[in-house]
Amino acid sequence: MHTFFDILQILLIPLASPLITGVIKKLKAKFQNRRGASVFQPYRDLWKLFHKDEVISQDASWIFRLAPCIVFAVTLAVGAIIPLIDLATFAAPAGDLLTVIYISAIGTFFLALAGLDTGSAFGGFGSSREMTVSALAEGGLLFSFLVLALVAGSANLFSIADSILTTGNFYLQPIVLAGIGFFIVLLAENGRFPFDNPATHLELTMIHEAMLLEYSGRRLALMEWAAANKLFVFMTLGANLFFPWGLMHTFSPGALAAAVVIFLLKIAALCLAIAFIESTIAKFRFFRLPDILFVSFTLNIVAIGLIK
Amino acid sequence: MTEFFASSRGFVVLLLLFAIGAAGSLLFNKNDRQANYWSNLFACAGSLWGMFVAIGALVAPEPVAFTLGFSPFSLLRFSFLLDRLAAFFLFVISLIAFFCSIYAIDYVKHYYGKYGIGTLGFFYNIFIAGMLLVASAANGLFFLVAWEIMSVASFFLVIHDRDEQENIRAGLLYLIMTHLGTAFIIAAFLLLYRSTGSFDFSAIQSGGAAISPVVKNAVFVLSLIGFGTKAGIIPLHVWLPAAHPAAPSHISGLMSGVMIKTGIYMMIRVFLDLLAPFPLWWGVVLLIAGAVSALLGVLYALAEHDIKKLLAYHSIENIGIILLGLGSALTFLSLQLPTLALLGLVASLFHTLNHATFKSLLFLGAGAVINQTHTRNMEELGGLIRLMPQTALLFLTGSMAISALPPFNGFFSEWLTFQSLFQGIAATDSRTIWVFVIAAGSLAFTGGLALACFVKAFGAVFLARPRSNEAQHAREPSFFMLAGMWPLAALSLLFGIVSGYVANILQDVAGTLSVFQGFPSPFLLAETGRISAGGFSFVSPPVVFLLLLIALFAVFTAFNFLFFKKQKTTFGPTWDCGADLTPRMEITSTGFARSIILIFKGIMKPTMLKSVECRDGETRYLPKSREIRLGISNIYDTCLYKPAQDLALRFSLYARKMQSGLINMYILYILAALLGALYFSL
Amino acid sequence: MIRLLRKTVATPSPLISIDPSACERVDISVVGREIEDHVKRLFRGSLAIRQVDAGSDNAAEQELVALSNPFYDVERFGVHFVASPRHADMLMATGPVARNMAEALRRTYAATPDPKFVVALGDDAIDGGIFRGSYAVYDAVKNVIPVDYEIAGDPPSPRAILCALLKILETIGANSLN
Amino acid sequence: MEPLLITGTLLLAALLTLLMKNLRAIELISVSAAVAVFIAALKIALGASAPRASNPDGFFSIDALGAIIALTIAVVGLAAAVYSVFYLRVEMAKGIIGFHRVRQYFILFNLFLLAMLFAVMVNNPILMWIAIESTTLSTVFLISFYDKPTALEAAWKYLIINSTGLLLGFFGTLLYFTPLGEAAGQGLTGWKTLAAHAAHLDPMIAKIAFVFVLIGYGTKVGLAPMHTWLPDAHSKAPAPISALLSGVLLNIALYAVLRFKLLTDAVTGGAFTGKLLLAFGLFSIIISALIMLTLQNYKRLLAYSSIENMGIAALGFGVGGAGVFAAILHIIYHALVKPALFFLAGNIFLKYSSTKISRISGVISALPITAVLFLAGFLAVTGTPPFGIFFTKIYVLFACMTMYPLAGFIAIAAFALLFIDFLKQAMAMIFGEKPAEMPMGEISPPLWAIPLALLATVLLLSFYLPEFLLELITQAVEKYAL
Repeated sequence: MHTFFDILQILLIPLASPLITGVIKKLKAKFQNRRGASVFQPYRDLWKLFHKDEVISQDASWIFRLAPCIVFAVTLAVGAIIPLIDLATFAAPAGDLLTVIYISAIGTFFLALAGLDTGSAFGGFGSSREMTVSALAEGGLLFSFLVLALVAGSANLFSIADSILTTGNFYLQPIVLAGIGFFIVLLAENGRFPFDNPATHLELTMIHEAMLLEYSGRRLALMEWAAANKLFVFMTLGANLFFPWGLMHTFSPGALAAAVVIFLLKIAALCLAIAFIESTIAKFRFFRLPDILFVSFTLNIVAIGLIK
Repeated sequence: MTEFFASSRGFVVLLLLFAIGAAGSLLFNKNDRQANYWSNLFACAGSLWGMFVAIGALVAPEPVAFTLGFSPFSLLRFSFLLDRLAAFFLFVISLIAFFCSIYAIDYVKHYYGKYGIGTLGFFYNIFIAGMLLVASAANGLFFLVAWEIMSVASFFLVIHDRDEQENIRAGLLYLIMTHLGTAFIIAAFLLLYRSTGSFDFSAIQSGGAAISPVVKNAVFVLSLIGFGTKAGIIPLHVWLPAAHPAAPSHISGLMSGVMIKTGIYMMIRVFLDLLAPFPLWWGVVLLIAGAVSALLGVLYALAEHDIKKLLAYHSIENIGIILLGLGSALTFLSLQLPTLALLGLVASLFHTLNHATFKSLLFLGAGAVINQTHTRNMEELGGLIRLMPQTALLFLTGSMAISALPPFNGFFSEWLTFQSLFQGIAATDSRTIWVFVIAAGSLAFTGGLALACFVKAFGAVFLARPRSNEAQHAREPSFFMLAGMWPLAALSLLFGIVSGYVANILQDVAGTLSVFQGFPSPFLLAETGRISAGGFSFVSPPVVFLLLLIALFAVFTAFNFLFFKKQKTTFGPTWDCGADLTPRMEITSTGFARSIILIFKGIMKPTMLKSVECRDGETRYLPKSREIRLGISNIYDTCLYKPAQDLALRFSLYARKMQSGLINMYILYILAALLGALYFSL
Repeated sequence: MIRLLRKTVATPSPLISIDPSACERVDISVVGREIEDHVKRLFRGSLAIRQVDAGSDNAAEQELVALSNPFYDVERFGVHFVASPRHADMLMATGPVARNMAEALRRTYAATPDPKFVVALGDDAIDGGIFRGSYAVYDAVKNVIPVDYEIAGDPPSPRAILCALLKILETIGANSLN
Repeated sequence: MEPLLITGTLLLAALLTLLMKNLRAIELISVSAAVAVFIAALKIALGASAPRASNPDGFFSIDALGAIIALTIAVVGLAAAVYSVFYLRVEMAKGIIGFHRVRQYFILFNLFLLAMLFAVMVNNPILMWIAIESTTLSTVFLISFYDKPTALEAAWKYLIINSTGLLLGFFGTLLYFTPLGEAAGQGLTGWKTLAAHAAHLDPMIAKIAFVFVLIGYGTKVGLAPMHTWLPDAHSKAPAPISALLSGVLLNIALYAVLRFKLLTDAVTGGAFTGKLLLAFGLFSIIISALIMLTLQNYKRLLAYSSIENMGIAALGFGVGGAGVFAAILHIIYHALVKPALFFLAGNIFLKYSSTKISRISGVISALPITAVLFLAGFLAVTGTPPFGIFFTKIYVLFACMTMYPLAGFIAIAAFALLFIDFLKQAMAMIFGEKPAEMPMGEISPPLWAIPLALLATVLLLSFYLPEFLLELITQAVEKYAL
């Protein structure tokens, strides 16, 4: 039975992630009083891209060619070691919050290198901005997890979820503060508003997209897919660590059903939140972004102060 | 067998190897080729022997102590102590020196006929031997001798490329700073002598309880400044970014990889071994020093476009990280939490080892690039990944390791450092917690910024198109240079994968210190290669490695061999909205870091110089060239060193007024001195 | 260049002109649904368009932008505009191809991965329109890169563009069936 | 026996030189006289190291410290004699000086050596004073050797200041004779007689006497603020003379002060004299450290370095204990290193014909061996291991630390500053571009072989002290340490 869940754990993230982006797009369209594309549109986009030819810059090296695989593999790896539905999977022994953060940093590293590799001016500043944002987001990300770790007395993600689940919401305020801090980082790391516009066509304001301008065909598909994976991973982390209710402790059909339903509800709520934010505020000027990220960091510091 | 290596005879052989290497290369001074092979082969042999000595001392049940020779000075004893801590540092030094020497065989060839290889080889051997002596000395005076030998030898190595006026200035700065540091160390040892009546470490240790707190604190401050100068703690770091670029690259690798660690070694030795117990604020000071060095170090690295200066600033950053581990160890010890202190110490030792491997790798890689392109300016490099694929891969490995990306070793030591800081937040009272919060916060930002910095460094040097003519004609370095770098890269990965076992060994190393005697319950446990920090957290390096490997392998295979194989791939020019893309349009390393620098402008005080040269002088409509230089004003010079220098100069000029040239005045001085002396004596 | 020329010569009946004036009064949701069906069939549900401005007067751009507004909302049909020709299935070229833009247009074409279609949008792009004969323009997109389809109008309204797009898709479908 | 031999040899050499018309013969006479003196001094040293060998009441009486100083004089004298030969040959070849100047030089050189050795060996304070005064006289003309206005001025200052100082010293010396009473009239009054009566000295008079002696002979030692003659004299004299002045002459004056210190200590206890020596020593170190930072002349640099090193020795004798041991060793090391440096400076001067630091660059290209040796000498004199001055400095510091920690810290700071000064100046000279027209290569082998030998001796002595030397030092420490 466990094997089944293990496989499910590994496959769920990549299989479901395009749907998440589709849902967010759909919700955004609704906010704009549009019908919008189908929630399955991202699957179609990927499917189409996988069937197209590729044009690769003649200046690109193996970094550019291998980066999609690495970036995608990294999201897979991170997806495999976070609590998704089941708290008792094979993935628990791999590591802790630092492992998750730093493994996902590998993806950022190669994404940024790929942006630089072709020598395109857009890719270059895309990388520069991406690294700026992610460097500044790291403090907030780490500290929001640290708040949880301090509450739970363990830095292992499964133990954190487990501990918060079993001890109840005794530390409500710190967790909420850390949750807000984490949400800001989620937006930053995944290139959402107000940090980046995922649907922009203007090269000069791009961050994430600018690094992908050179990609085409199946490598582009892999990159887009990896980005969707990453978003899903972050949403899962947010949903399952800060609000771990519904996670399955021991297997039973009822618990599984409840776990899946509650998980989906949480994700849906997060999608709604992201879509709401993206429809109601404008993208910030680049040099205002650090302020938001420092807000995230500060919130977490306050949260630590509240615990102590 | 191991007993032989870790004995006085084994150590004498070790020193003899370097002595022969040094003497021989001086004798061969006329013949560059012979001098090169002689000095580097003996350095290799010596380092290899050094590794055996270190391993022998590591496995020895008791610390190996012996005294060699005699001296006319009663206080100076050539006494050695190879306990596990010393053995560990001996091992690190020998390991890095071994690979740097292999690298050097081919690297120094470009000095043939230009500068004497004989002197280079002479000082090189002396330098390594000096470092080994520093790590094994057990007498304060003997240590100072070794310390100065190491410093002076490295000074001569720094100024080896002596035709560049800048290198001479760098060497001057280096020796001045290192000598100032030594002055502080001497003061510290003299104070210790005053209190304990001996320069022998063992005597100081046993008399440690009798030292009054005031003296102890003074010794702490003095030796922190003294050793901190060598280690490169901000604001004592100013020599580092100057000296590293000036030195030949294998020397930079050694200096940055291991020499600055001797400062760390002595801090551990003096603070933990000789002076314990100590007040809480020592650890707090170290933590703050570490946090500041780590964060500022990486920020300055970002602002740098000289590849070796960038790496030098990263050394400062990593010293900061090591200090964070050490500082938490001290803090925990004064809070009576020895198990946590052990964790912190293991973190700092592990990071010492790791930084030595990947930083020397990076310097050697940078050396290979500079050797080919004859420039250190990253704005003139680029595109080298096609021309020097192996070097690029090696540099990438080093970059990933230093950016703490798993599964390379940098991650696991940083993980341990984080854990000890987390433990500090979790386990200490409401006042000290904030120190740990600041430390952990700065380490978190440091990690992110280091990643950004190495994206910049690797991207600017190896990716995109070459930005200068020289970069277009680079070639892969020759055999020995690669042979020196590959093992270091392999070690960076290997130390990562087996870091659980390495941490276990380091726990034994740290546990032999006297402060940890009598405390059971090791906090770190490596079962099946996993590192765990008590019940709080763990990470399993092999699992992480396998996870990443399998994920990458699966994706790669599926992508390239299973699905969608029939799509065509064509090559074309880079898309840039139809414009003619020239290498000058690529983002520069300055441009890459600009946004971060501007965000931190409150700390970094950037200076921006814009200059436009126009075709038409009057109307200034048609610019011929534009130049923007983004620099960082050196606040340490302007606020600390320059005023001090000015003060000294002013005093000097006052003093020189005394020498007025008027003989009447001179006679007056004599009479004044006479009257003054009479007045005070009667 | 040679490859391009050879391709130009080799492709039979390269150009299909569509005059969308006929479908002024059709219901766009009906057209859209049909487009959606075609896109699903021909482009696996996703049609990415890169618009190339080759010296246009921005009239056609206005109309294209209007396609994304809530009224037309082409996204719901699986059609979207992308930021790079590398991502595109279809290039929509506008304008009479100013001499300075010709090279950019060629490069855009080269940068687009196969399978790709080029649509010349608006009279300027088809034959230079009111700019025809000027020394500063090449008169038509087809003089620079191979064009597959042309959508007439000065400029075509969004509705007309949609309608024409449907026709184009139908033609592509018919061709691919053959 | 040996003292007589020395005196005779040197007198004879001076006389013969006066009569000779042949340059080679003059050179030969001087060098062989120096060799003979060296052998004699070595014998004295060996003899003095044997317990209870010397007769403390004869005309000549040499104690352990005196033997050490005599030996250093002989060694440096020999080195200087050989160096002078080759140095002056170059100068003659350049046409700067003629045969008569050379003859005059060697006459004065021998007399100078004689005066120095006599001062150390003679067993009477008055005669010692006369000998020291005559060192001044014999060197005045050596300092004004080049007949330039600046050199004459330097010689003039040297004469006036030293004579003034020594006059004060003479007054102090006479004060020590006050308790002698009857004994004063009976022949020559040796140090032993004085020591025997020292206990009867009025404490007030003893203090006044020592102050006068310290200021007086201190002028000759070069302790600040009486040091003012020293930089001028050392920088204007020919290199071998500077070497002798700096390496050994200063030691003799210090030796005189120490002998009077012993007499005073019998009355006042060691603290009084120690504090005075410490104060003047520390002040000398600080002053020289500050002034060296902005010097523009490398021979002056070396001169100030001598002031500093005398300061260290005074500091060591002042604090007593291990400091005395260190100070004696320091005198030995300094007596070898400083001449070596002056010889090397002489080589640089021969090549560049300037003593301005700003005019000198690229020595390492122009004079590779000299440059390397100069660096080594610089490291040695600033107290960098493995050279022994490092240990002596540490010992002085640690003796200081146990008694006056504050003085110790100040001294550490001053040493650091001194190192920086020296480094800065040396780097500016040795590296950089050499003047384009200047030919590469050393001038003649002996010119670098002599300093090399001296430096090698220092390095050897840093790790191995011969038995007799160790014995002498031990004896001296016993006598002078309180």
